[in-house]
Amino acid sequence: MLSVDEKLRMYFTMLCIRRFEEKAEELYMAGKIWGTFHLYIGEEAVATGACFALRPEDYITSTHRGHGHCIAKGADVRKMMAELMGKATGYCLGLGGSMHIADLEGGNLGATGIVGSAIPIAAGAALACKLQKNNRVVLCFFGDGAANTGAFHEAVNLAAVFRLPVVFLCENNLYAMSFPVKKAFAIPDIAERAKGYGIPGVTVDGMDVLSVYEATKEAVERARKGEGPTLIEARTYRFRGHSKSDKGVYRTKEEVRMWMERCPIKRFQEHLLGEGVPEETLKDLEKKAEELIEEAVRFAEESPELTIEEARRLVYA
Amino acid sequence: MLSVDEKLRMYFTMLCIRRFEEKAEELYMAGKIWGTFHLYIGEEAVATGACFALRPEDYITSTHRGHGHCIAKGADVRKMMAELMGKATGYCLGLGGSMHIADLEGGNLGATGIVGSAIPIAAGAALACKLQKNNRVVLCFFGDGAANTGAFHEAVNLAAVFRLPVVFLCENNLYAMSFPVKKAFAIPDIAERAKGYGIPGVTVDGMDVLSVYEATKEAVERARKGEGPTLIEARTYRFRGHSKSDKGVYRTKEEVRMWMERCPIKRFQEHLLGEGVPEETLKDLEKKAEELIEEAVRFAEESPELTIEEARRLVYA
Amino acid sequence: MPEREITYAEAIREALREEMRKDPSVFLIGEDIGVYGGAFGVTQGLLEEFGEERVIDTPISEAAIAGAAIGAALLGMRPVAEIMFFDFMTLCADQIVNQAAKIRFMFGGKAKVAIVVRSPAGSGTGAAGHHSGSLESWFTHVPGLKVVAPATPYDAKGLLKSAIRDDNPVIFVEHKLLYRVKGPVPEEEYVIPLGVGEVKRQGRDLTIVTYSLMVRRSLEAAEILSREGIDVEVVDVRTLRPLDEEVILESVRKTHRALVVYEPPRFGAFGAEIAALITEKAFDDLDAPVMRLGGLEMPPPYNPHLERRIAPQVEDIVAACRELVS
Amino acid sequence: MPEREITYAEAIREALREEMRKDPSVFLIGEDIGVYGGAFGVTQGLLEEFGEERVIDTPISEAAIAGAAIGAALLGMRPVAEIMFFDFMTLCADQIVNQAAKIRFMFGGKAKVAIVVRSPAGSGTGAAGHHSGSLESWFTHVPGLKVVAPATPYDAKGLLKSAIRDDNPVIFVEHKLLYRVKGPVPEEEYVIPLGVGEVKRQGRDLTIVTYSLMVRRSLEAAEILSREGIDVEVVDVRTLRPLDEEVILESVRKTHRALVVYEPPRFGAFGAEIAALITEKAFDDLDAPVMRLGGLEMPPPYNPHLERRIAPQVEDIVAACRELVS
Ligand SMILES: Cc1ncc(C[n+]2csc(CCOP(=O)(O)OP(=O)(O)O)c2C)c(N)n1
Ligand SMILES: Cc1ncc(C[n+]2csc(CCOP(=O)(O)OP(=O)(O)O)c2C)c(N)n1
Ligand SMILES: [Mg+2]
Ligand SMILES: [Mg+2]
Repeated sequence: MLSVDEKLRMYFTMLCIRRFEEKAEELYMAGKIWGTFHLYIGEEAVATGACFALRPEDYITSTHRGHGHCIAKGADVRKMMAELMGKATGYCLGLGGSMHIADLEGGNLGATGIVGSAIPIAAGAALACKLQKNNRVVLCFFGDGAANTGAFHEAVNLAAVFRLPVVFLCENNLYAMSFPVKKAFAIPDIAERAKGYGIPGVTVDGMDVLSVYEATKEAVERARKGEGPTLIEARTYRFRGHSKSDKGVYRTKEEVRMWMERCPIKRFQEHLLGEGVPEETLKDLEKKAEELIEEAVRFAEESPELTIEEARRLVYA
Repeated sequence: MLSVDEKLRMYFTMLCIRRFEEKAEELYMAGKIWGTFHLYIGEEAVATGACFALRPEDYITSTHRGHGHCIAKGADVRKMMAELMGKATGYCLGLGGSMHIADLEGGNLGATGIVGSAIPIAAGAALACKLQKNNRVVLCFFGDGAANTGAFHEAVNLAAVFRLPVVFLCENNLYAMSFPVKKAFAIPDIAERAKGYGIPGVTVDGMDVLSVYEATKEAVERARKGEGPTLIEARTYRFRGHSKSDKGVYRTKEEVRMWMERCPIKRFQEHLLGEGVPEETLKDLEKKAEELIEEAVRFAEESPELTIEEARRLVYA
Repeated sequence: MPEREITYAEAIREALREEMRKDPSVFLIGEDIGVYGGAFGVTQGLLEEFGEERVIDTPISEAAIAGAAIGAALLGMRPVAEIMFFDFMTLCADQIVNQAAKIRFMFGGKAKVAIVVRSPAGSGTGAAGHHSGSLESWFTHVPGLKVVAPATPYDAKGLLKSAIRDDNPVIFVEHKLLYRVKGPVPEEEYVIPLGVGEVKRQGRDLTIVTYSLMVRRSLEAAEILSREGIDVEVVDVRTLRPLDEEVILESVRKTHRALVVYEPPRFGAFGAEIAALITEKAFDDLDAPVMRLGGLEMPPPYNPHLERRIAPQVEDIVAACRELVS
Repeated sequence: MPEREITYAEAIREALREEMRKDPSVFLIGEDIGVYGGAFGVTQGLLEEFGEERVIDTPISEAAIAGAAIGAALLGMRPVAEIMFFDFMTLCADQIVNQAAKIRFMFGGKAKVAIVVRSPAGSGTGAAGHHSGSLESWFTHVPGLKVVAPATPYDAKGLLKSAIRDDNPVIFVEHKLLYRVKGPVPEEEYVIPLGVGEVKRQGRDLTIVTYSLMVRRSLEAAEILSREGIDVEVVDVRTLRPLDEEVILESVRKTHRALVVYEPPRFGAFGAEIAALITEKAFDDLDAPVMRLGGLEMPPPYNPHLERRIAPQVEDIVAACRELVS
C-alpha cells in the first residue's frame, strides 16, 4: 500500500507535469519554443502511476509525447525546459528537443519521433538487463497508434518468447493524431492483443493514477521475477490537440469536455482530500510546482546555446 | 460437398506438386537448376485444399516456398519448370526464378523472397477488389515465420479494420528455417493471433486436404460477403530441408519420420479408395502427373534464354 | 489577365484532384489525409469531394500503406500513397525497394506497379532528428523507381500529374519549406514529362545544378551574384531518376563551371552522381573541378541556429559561387 | 613456417569468437545463427562455445533484431547483429538510420550505440531479386554510421574486431562470393583500424579504387593487364565511411588516372562519391576524367548468364582499364 507521503509525491509529480506543459505551451505562443511538441496534459496519471511502480534504477523508453514520462521518471525540469528552448544545458544539449529527450543517468532511455520505434529498443534494453542479471525492469511507453506498427509486433513477440523483463504500457488516448482507435482497431480493448503473444494483458483506467500504479506494480513484479512481459492498456485522453498544428476537427467539443471533467489531477486531489490530507498541503504543492517550473524557465532562458562545432563533435563517439 | 470428380482433380493437383518438386530436386542435383529453392513436399494438402476453395478469378499471393501455391492455382507447369531453368518461356522469362514466380493472368500475384512482404500486398489487392467491386477474394499464403514480421501485423490489422476480402493462410510447418515454432511463439496456436485483430481464427490439420478446403471455403465466403478477413492456421510439415543448403541439424529423424507417415497424398489416397474410387483411376492420375512433369522438363530444356538487352527493357514500363 | 498564383501545397492538391476526377483508378492512402487534411494540409478537402473510398486514412503502418498501394496497383489501380515525413520512408523501404521497384522486372515485365509515393523531406521546421530528413538519394539508386523533386508550384503540379499517369513506381519528394511558397500556375491543364530538367535562370559564368528547395535558394543567390557581375545559370533537374543529362551538360559546356547544390548530408549523396556525371561527360569543357555544396554531416539538430547551418543557405551558395569563379 | 590460410567466413568467425572471449558484453543476435550456424555458416560452432545467452536466435523480425541490439547497446552491451541478406536491411532501415545513427547525437552525445550489423551483400549465387542486393551505398550517406566492406580474410578479421570495439554503429558488409575464399591470416591477434584504406597492388599507369569482391576481381584484372604492359594500382578503401581520402588521392596523384569499380547499380551509388572526391581534390593531377564501372541498372535477374552480366567481371575491368589508358 502507498503511504500518504508517497501519494503526495505522486500528486506533486502530476502537478509538475501539468505546469510544465502549460508553461511550454505559453512559451510556444510567445515564440520562445519553436518546432512542435505534443502535450501530455490530461494523461498525467499514466506516466506518474507507472513510473512510481519502478525502482530508481529501472528504465523507461518514451515517445513523442514524452514530457510526462520524463518528469515522472525523476528528470530535472530545468534541463527539460532548457532542451525545449534548445539550450546547451538541456538534456540533449539542445540537439534533441521535445521529441528526443533522454535522461540516461536517470534511466530514461529516450523519446523518439518515429512512432513505435522505441518498442524494439525497450525489448533490447530488457535483454541487456537479463544478460547483465542486474534485476532491473524496463517500462516501455507507447500510444494506441504505435500498437499498429510492425515494430510493436516484432518487439512484443520477441520479449514474450525471451521472457524479457519489460512492461509494455499502451497509452490509449483514443486517437493517433486524427485517427480514432475505433477505426484503427477492430477490437474493443488493445490489451486483447496480449493473447497473441502469450502474455498477460490488462486494461486500466488511465485517469486514475492509483489504478495505473497497481497494474504496473504487478507487471513490474512479474517482469522482475523473470516471468516476462505484460501488456497494459491505460485508457486516457489528451486535453490538447495532437501537436501544435492540430485544428481539432476530428473530435467533438462534448467529447473533449466530458473527458476534461475526468481530469486525473482533480480526481486524485479528491481522493487525497478524502484520505484526510489538508487542502493546505495540496495548495502548497501546487505553489511548489509552480515555482519549480518558473525556476526552470529562468534557468533555460539564461543558458547558452551550443556552437555548430561543438555539435559536429557529437556525431561520432 | 465436393464431388468425386472434384476430389480427383484435387488429388491430381497434389500429385503434380509432388512430382514437380521431386523433379526439380533431381534437376538441381544434376546441375540443371541453380541458386536455391524451397520444396513444398509434404505440404501439398494446404495449397491444394485452399486454392480449390477459390474461384478462378480470385487471387493468391505466394511465398518463397511457392511452387505448390502456383500449381494449385492452376499454373502451367511447363512455364514453371522453364522459370526454374531460367528460360525465356518461363512465367517470369527466367528473371524471377523459383522465389518470384507470378502468374498474373491466372490470379497468382506472385511469390516473394522477403518473408512476410506479400501480406501487405495481399491486403492491397483485396482493397482493390473492394474498390473495384469485382466480388473477388484474395488468398494470402505465408509461413509461421512470416507471422512474426511487422508486415504481417500491419497488413492483417489493416485488412481487419477495412474488412477487406482476404483470407490469411498461415502454413505452420513448425519451423522457420531452423527456428521452431515453439520458440518463436509463446502461444500454442498461431490462429490465436486473430483475436488481436478482431477477426476469426481457426487451426486446421494441414495434412488433410479436405479440412483445409472446408476452412478456406468458409473464410472465402465470409470475405466475399464483405465480412472481412479470416486467419487460418494449417498445421503441416516440410519433408525436405528448408532450402538446398539445409544440413538438417535442428530436427530429429524421428520427428521427420513421424510426419512423413502422415503424408497428405497417402492420406487422401486412402480416403478416395475408401470412397470407392478404383485404384486404377489413381494410378492413371499418377502416370498423367508424371508425364505432365516430364513434358514440362522437355519444354523447359528446349526453351531459349533471354538476352541482357531484352532484360534491360523490362526494368521500366 | 495576370497569371494565377497558388502555393506548392495547393498545386499538389490540384494535381491530385484533377487526376482523381479524370481517372477512377486513382485513390489516396496514408495517415491523417482525410478529415485532418494531411500533416501539412496538402489533401485538405479531398475527403469531402471523393469520400472515404478514395481518400483512405490508415493506422500507423507505413509498410502496410506502401504494400497496400502495390497490391492495389497489381490489380490496375493507381494509388497515391502519402508517407507523412520522408524519414518514415525507412519503414516502408522494403516494400518500395524490394517490391515496387523490382516486381515488374522479376515477374518478367508482366506486372505494372503504377504507384506514387509522396513524402515531404527537408529540415528547417524545428522538428529535429526524426522529422527533417532528406533521403531522396537512396531512391535514386534503385533501378525500377523514378524519383521526382519539384521546386515550384508549377512543376509540382505538372510533374505529379505525370507521376500519377506513369506506369512505374514514382517517389515524389516534396519539401516542407516549399508548401506555402506561391507561384504562377495556369488554370488550364498541363503536364510536365518526367525526366526533363529545366534551366530556371540563364547565365554565362557558372552553372548551378540543383533541385527542390535549393533551386529557390540558388535563384536568390544568383540574384545577389548578378549584382556583383557574376552571371549564374540555374539548372533544376526536377527528376532525379531518370536524370536529364543533356540539360546539365549543355549548360556546363556553355559556362565551363559547375556547382552542385543539395540539402542532404554532402557525403554519399545524389549530388555526387551529378558531379561525377559532369566530370565524365564534360571533362574537357571544365575550367575547374565540379564543386559540391551539400548539407553538413550530422543529423538534423533541434536548436534552430544549428538547424539552419546544416542545409545550404543563400549565403553559402553565394560564397561557393564566388569561390568557383575566382 | 608458411602462413596459415583460412576462409573469409572463418576469419569473421574468429573475430567474433575472439571478441566474445575477451569481452562479455559482446553477444550475437540474428536469425538461424545458432544451431543452423547462419545461412552461410559464418557463426557455426559459436552456440556450442558461448551458449544461448550469447548466440541468440530470433524470430523473423529484422526491425526487432536491430532495435534490440540498439537497446542493449544503450545499457553498455556490444551486440553484433546478423541480417541474413543485405536486402533485408530495408526492413530495419528505420532502426539503423533513425535510431542507431542518430541517437548519440540527438541525445547530446550522452548515449553510445556500439553495435555492429553484419550482412552479406552481392549477387552471383543465383538467388535472384530479393537475395542479391548491394545497398551499402545507402548507409554511406548516413552521418553517425560507419560502413566497412572487407575484401580479404585478413581484412575481414581485423576490421570486424575493430568494428566490435568501436563505440559507434558499424555496418559490416560481407560478400557472399568471398565467404569461401582463402587467404593468409596470422594466428596472433591483430586489428585493422576503421577508416584506413590499403594499396593492394602497386602500379604506375592507373588507379583502381574499389572495395569488397571487386578488389579481388580488380587484382585479377591487373594481372592480366600487366602482361600487356599496363601497370595497375589497386586501392582497397576497406572502410566506406569514414573514407580514407589520402590513400586514394596519393595513388591518383601518382598514376593520374582513376577507375572506380563497384558492384551495385552504377547510378547514384557510393562510387560516385569516390569519383567526385577525386575530381575535386586531384583535378589538376588527372590526365583523364575519372571513370566509373558499376553494375547494370536492373534488379538482379535469376538466369545465371544474365546475373553474371549485372556486376563487373574481370573482363569488364580489363576493358575499362584499357579504355582509360588509351
Ligand atoms: C512511424 C510514424 N508514422 C507517423 C508519424 C506521425 N505521427 C506522429 S505522432 C502520431 C500519432 C501517434 O499516435 P499514438 O501512438 O496514439 O500517440 P499519441 O500521439 O496519441 O500520444 C503520428 C501519426 C510518426 N511520427 N511516426
Ligand atoms: C525478411 C526475411 N528474413 C529472413 C529471410 C530468410 N528466410 C527465408 S525463408 C525463412 C524461413 C521462413 O519461415 P516460414 O515463414 O515459416 O516459411 P517456411 O520456410 O517454413 O515455409 C527465412 C528465415 C527472408 N527471406 N526474409
Ligand atoms: Mg493516441
Ligand atoms: Mg515455417
